[in-house]
Amino acid sequence: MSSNSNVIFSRPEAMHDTVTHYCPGCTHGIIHRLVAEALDELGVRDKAVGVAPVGCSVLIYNYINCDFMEAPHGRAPALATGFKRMRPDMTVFTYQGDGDLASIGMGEIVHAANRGEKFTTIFVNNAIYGMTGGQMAPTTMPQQITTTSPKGRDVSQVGYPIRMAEILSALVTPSYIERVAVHTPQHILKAKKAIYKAFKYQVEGRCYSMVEVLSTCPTNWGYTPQEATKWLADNMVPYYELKCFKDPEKTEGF
Amino acid sequence: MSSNSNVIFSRPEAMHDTVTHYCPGCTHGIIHRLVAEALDELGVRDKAVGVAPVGCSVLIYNYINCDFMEAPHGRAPALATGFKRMRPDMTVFTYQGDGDLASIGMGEIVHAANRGEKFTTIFVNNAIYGMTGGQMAPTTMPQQITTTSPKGRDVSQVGYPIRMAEILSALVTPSYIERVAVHTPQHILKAKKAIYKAFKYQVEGRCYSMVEVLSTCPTNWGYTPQEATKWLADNMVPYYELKCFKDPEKTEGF
Amino acid sequence: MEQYEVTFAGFGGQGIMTAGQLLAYSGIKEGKQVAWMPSYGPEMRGGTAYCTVVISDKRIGSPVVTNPKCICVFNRPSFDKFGPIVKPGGLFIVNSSLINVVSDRKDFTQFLVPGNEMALMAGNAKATNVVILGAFVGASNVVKLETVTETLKEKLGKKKDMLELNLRVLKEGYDLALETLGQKDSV
Amino acid sequence: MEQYEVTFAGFGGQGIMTAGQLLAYSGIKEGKQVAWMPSYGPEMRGGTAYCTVVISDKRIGSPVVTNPKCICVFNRPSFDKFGPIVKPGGLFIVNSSLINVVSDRKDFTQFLVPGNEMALMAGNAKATNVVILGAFVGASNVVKLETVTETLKEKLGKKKDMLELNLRVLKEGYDLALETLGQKDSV
Amino acid sequence: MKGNEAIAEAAIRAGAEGYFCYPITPQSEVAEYLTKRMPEVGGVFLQGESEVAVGNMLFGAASTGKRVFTTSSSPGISLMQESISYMAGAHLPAVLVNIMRGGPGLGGILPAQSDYFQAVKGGGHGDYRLLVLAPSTVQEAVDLMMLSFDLADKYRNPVMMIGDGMIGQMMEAVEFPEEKEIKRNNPDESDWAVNGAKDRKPRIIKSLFLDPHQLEDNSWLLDDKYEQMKREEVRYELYKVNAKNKLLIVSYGTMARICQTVIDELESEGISVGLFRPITLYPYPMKELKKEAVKKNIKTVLTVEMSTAQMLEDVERSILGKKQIEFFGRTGGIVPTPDEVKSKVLELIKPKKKAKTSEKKKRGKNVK
Amino acid sequence: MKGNEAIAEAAIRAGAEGYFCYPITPQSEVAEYLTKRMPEVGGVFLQGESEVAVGNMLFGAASTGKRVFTTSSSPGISLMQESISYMAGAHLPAVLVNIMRGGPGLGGILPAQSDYFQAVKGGGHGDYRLLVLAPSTVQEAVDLMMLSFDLADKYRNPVMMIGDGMIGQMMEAVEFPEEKEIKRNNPDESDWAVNGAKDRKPRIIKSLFLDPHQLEDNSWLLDDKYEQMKREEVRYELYKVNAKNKLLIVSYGTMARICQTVIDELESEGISVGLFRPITLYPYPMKELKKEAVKKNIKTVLTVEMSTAQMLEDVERSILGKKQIEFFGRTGGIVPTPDEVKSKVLELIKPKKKAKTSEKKKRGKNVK
Amino acid sequence: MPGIRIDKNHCKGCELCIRACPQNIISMSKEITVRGYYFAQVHDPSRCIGCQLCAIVCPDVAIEVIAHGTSYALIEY
Amino acid sequence: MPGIRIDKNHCKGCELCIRACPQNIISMSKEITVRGYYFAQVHDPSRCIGCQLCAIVCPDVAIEVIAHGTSYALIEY
Ligand SMILES: Cc1ncc(C[n+]2csc(CCOP(=O)(O)OP(=O)(O)O)c2C)c(N)n1
Ligand SMILES: Cc1ncc(C[n+]2csc(CCOP(=O)(O)OP(=O)(O)O)c2C)c(N)n1
Ligand code: SF4
Ligand code: SF4
Ligand code: SF4
Ligand code: SF4
Ligand code: SF4
Ligand code: SF4
Ligand SMILES: [Mg+2]
Ligand SMILES: [Mg+2]
Repeated sequence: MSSNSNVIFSRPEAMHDTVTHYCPGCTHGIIHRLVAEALDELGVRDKAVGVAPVGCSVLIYNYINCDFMEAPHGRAPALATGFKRMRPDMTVFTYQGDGDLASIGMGEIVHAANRGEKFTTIFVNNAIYGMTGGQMAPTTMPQQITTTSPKGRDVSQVGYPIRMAEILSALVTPSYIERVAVHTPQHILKAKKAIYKAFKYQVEGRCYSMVEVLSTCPTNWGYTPQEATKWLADNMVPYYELKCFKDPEKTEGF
Repeated sequence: MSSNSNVIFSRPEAMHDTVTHYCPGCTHGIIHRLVAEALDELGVRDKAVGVAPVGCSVLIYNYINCDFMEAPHGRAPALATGFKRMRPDMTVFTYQGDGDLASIGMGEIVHAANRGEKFTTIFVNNAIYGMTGGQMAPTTMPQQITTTSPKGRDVSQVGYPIRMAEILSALVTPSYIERVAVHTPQHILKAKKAIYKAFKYQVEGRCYSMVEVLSTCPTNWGYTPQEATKWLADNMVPYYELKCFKDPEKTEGF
Repeated sequence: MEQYEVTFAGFGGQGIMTAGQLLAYSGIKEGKQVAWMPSYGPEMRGGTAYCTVVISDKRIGSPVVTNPKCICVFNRPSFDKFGPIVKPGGLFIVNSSLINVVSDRKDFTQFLVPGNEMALMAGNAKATNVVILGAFVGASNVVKLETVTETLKEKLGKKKDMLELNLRVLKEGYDLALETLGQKDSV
Repeated sequence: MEQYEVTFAGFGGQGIMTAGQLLAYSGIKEGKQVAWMPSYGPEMRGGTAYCTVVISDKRIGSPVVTNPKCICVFNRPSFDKFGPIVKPGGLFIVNSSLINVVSDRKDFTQFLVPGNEMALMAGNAKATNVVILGAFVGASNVVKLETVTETLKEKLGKKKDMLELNLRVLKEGYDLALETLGQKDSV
Repeated sequence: MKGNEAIAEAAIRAGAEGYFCYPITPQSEVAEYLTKRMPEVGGVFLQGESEVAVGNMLFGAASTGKRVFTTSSSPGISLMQESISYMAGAHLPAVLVNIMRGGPGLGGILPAQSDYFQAVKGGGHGDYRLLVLAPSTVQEAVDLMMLSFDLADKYRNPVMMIGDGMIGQMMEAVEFPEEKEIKRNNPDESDWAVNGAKDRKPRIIKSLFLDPHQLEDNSWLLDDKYEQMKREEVRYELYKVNAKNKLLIVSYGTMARICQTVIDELESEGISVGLFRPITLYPYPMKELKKEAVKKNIKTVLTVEMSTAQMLEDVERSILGKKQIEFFGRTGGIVPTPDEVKSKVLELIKPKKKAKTSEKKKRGKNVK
Repeated sequence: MKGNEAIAEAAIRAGAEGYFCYPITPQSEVAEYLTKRMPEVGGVFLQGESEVAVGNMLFGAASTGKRVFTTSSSPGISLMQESISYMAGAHLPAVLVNIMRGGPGLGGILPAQSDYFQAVKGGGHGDYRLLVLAPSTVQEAVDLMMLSFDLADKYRNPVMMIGDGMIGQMMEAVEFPEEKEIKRNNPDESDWAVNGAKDRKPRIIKSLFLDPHQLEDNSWLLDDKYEQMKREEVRYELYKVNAKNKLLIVSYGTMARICQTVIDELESEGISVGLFRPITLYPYPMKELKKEAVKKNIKTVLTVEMSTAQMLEDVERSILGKKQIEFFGRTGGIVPTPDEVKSKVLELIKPKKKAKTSEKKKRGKNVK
Repeated sequence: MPGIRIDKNHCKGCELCIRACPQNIISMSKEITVRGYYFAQVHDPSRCIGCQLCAIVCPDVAIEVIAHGTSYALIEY
Repeated sequence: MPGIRIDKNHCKGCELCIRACPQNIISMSKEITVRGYYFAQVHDPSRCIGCQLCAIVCPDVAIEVIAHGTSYALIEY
């Protein structure tokens, strides 16, 4: 390339130049980038601390270039609470999968949101337990086949998928809650804005913020990456409505 | 009284003739009676099993005349799930306080409701930790003084009270969710109907059912029983809307 | 001073814990070793409540005492429960306002104090605990009356009326002890 | 029969675990003691995967073997990792389709099998693992070819085409071993 | 059959009717097997929302008097401690399997034996114990799994089987008892299970005793059961233990198998070493171990564990200073190779320098 | 000052800046005190939604490098086991207080010492230990509370102080160190705490090591700390231990005070008995106890606990069969009276019939 | 004639029935029970209309209501 | 002239960029990387419009986009 070329898209500074351990086409990688870009754009990388979940993204600290704590499965919001209360000057985020956040960590996320803890949650909903080999999650779609629902999720036995954005929005405490997806460039750009906003509200000390990101797990869904994005669009998006559920700009207080 | 008199109101059969350990005027006693009446009226006392919480009502098995299990704090829905899955022929209910259900037991109640477990929850919301001496609960009202919020609940620090009926209603899985109160005879009669219905739906194998009952704790609120009912009416009822939030009769499926 | 143990017993609301604490603070004020140990747990709701104060010049071993030297009982259930365990040769102070029986044990000093009546006459039945405390101090001489007076002043400093009334009944209880049991030396 | 240990190693997707399991089932079928032990854990994603089969007439001790008698490597990283640990005097089977180097150890038998090519020629590159398995059986004689054939029939009973192809490549691998290494007695 | 699947099938054959689980490596195959198998026998399979919930689902399910169990791995078992303590306090039979992985914390997923203390001394609060079994082969896992249900019923106490990833992942030939009709507990015959207060007084499954005398009675009642276990349930195995042994290895689970290989190798080199393998870790075969250890020919007792030394304490309590005790351990997912155990044995047997006392425990590898 | 309040104030004086809690009897006064006191010193008071959450809030808070703590009671501590194991694995300093109540299960709320194993042997999974301290007076609770923070920082390991309801509820005179300015940890000076990757590489607080060699190294690194604790932190007290003692009592916490009363009474009757009181329960004063126990004049060692026998195992490991060991215990909230301990002592001293060995542990009360 | 029976053993003197009674015929005793409570008494039994409101609010199920012949129908409040 | 750079070290061959490119100028290599993946290549660089869509969807941040002079404004899709 010639010397007067300028790079208009490249790896964000807050991201290490490391090859991830994610499967090909796994959209965890995209979401990582969006988080890193938000940290860069807000200039808070050097006072940020992430809380890694237990799940495929447990090694997120190998990819995002800021301080991290690694939480027990599901408890990231409790760690974030403990940390942020002691260090309100820092920018704290949890990055959690759906098994982590919606199953074992239900109590912690609901209460952190309800107390209005001033941290940000990036909630990666891929409708499955990725890391442990594809078991059913509370977010698994009706009829979806997993290793613990080999005949497909039977809603008469285990109920319907949990919609976390809706549940957290049912709380009275002000917060910023939005659901986005990363299966097309268009959606990714919207996701980027939401994640940026979530961090911004935190930096401004406004409220708890949570962005639910619909994500793919080609490996455990048993699809190619391309098929997986289509499956997400066809199955998840209709059930998991993509929208901003709650915004302190719009609804302030009770 | 003369011999042709007939008793039109008396202790239900499903209740032992025992003096409770509750404080004078504590409405736990009323709610116990309503549960016992529902068991009697549905004729299921001898195949019923209650799950006692940890809280003031931990000794409920001394008062209601059916089999019981005593759960760890907050875990009654998990016990009820384990039991009912093994014995779908029996009638299972949990009786839980707000500390028990809405704080430590958040994960278990949300998931049991979401799986659509076929048991009934009687949720006694008295806006405080009664048994341990009046600490703040997630349901404690804004500005309410407790031993761990001596200057009143500060919503900017710990958020707004959690409304469990609303949260459980945000789940897609069909269920019966109603909020009632027991501070006046009129409300008690409505509560009775709701509790009856909750058990009926279970006996019919329809759905999970939960009745949230606004209840008093004169001792820890620091009021006389009479003042307490008034405080409930003036403070809790406006925030905790009394209504049926979800009914399988009305909303079937997703 | 040898170790001295006293138990205050009654139902919740009779100021049992406070009586013990006032004594404990007074002991500390006099530079003594003191352990105040409440009963807690299921008894506290409804049943009897009690606390024990151990006062000594030396390091205190067990804060739990099987047979205290003195027991002050405020109601009938406590009378029944604690009467038998007063240390032989010890002191049994009975709130005769609410307890209309006497112990038939002969191996200790029994001292009847019409606590509620004295407090009521002074203006407030709630001060019964201080009457009994006064009686105990007078009968045992474990701490000085002046020390307890000081403690009361500190604790009730702001509430003038309350303080006055309490000081009055403390003294009355104390005097009753001296009258009934005669002047005693410090134990 | 003395105890025999064989490790299959390659990347995930090369049918490493299946090759080992087919061998293990065959050993069991012949009434032997068998332990199949996979590697699991972080290696499984991306890196190398391997499993070890121990076959013996007697009770098997450790299922984890430091220096197996035979190692079959399916790709280059496994070649590098496992070449050095084959037991001296043992057997090293190398999938020469993907590995274009040879070990310079002289203290064991090195046997190059163009697994992918043979499988591809038979119609499906995915059958590489069965080629290598056949080669191992031919080279080691630890179980009979017939037994493995039976095992394959059981496992693939329903999928006729697959079965046929697999039986074919199994035999081809086996024959290559006999050709290359000569007929051997049962170990 | 893979160990995890064998464990699952063994439970089915033992008449288990309820299985509650939460996914965790390296034992998720148990769930994946049972999600299909349980419905075939009309049993209950349920994946809970967390191990806290699963422990308590087990509690509720055990209260029916039917046979129920769960399987998990180290961090998951930590989350069950409260419910385990409750079940023990309420005299409930239930079977738990811990396929241990490296710890503490998130650790790793490779085989380890570092939850010995948690299982054997009681990870929860209060005076209770679990009956703890440790298989060393897949066949033994099957046998002990079936035994676990019997013992849980016999004592109305939770029973824990502990293994490691090797047991779970390994495939070995296994035999199950004849597959006649599976016998199950009949809740109607139970004199304690919760099954509806029809024509009888209500039954209360509980561990709260506000009267301390009752609570103490309950604790001593538990203690009586543990004393009975000590009399009746001690299990262990001797391997090549004889009068020529110069050294006695104490090791359990899969680690013991590795020691067997070492012993075989040493035997072929003319060095005689025996193995004492506890099968019940609680009750621990204290007398039996002492009996073997004090024999004249034994110079040293070597405890080998995949941990930084935990069972060692029970070996010390058994042998009471009568013999020198040495320790060799690897941990964190490292499985000691036969070779390194062997050289440890040789180092101890060959009377080079003065051997150290057990005070200074010897580790597999030095840090830094 | 009430014990619970004294503990709370001691933490403040020690420079604690964060307290996380969940209500549970008999220690709720700590929270009730700190909800007012913490804001006065600019610290954080937060009531969490459960002990599971609280354990993990502590984890997050400890990662700042500031001094943080929690207090709870038995079942609550059981729920913290996973987080404790994680904190230990991640080398975090944090202080936990367990005001023990009767168990197992819901048990009761009266004083007990039945969580000894949980605290000392590790209730969570993996190779880790807590440094465990046991005060016997309110003053000592204050002193040890302050020490706990120092030791937690020194070893970057969780420290647990265990007491019982007596310590928590009792009121005794206490002295605090001079109330000059409270000294606090400065996170900016820390070389491990998480405080923003400004001009340095990111710091990762973690316990996951996918490479088993690293995980093993971490475990041995922990072990090194525990060995150092054994060398540097052993604490105990002797009471009236002398050459005339016929019997040595081993007892800790408030139970030891009751034994002191017994010893005083016996002394006045001309019978000499000594008390060995461990203050650190981990590391346990093994050598020190052995030294006292083996002395010629000692015929018997009597372990007295408010449990069905837990510390007894460490006494056995210390004394290694060199002396007869007897046990006396009450549990479930029953506090042994001086009288019953005394008669136990007398029974052992007066050479009536042949005394039993420690094998048959003697209980305070027989069941049934 | 309708009427109520208050079980003084169960009554804890909370006074909720007093406020509930539309006839204002319940009041507190001057005596104290063994448990230390003043208890509820009907001071004018003749005016009882058997409406059950007192019984409905009693947390201790201390009140029985008796009707003669036909019972007063419990209307929905 | 705009263009992209694909870091073959990071590419895992998921093919998401291929579908995303409006110009259809990305395709898979025939070679395999050290990690065992086929990787993405631009087969017709001259047609690249610098729209960044490929880079946006790449889960492995393997793509850099270069513009000359003014950059193509990223419109909101
Ligand atoms: C207490 C505990 N339970 C279970 C596990 C095992 N485990 C690891 S990751 C995981 C779930 C991963 O699913 P999810 O949170 O959806 O993340 P994903 O991998 O799908 O991104 C589980 C159950 C654990 N490590 N700890
Ligand atoms: C694990 C655990 N944590 C805490 C406690 C202490 N505890 C007993 S009851 C209770 C809460 C009671 O409040 P609530 O559930 O609202 O019932 P209420 O008494 O108000 O009816 C708590 C925290 C416990 N027993 N177990
Ligand atoms: S298993 Fe699923 S979520 Fe995990 S890295 Fe692979 S594709 Fe992504
Ligand atoms: S403390 Fe409150 S909830 Fe508990 S019995 Fe008393 S009034 Fe009722
Ligand atoms: S039944 Fe009605 S009228 Fe009669 S006492 Fe009760 S409330 Fe009053
Ligand atoms: S409502 Fe019941 S408990 Fe209360 S005063 Fe009336 S009768 Fe007594
Ligand atoms: S920048 Fe746009 S046109 Fe260029 S290669 Fe990428 S997607 Fe295609
Ligand atoms: S999207 Fe990225 S990883 Fe996927 S093929 Fe294209 S360049 Fe490679
Ligand atoms: Mg997921
Ligand atoms: Mg409550």
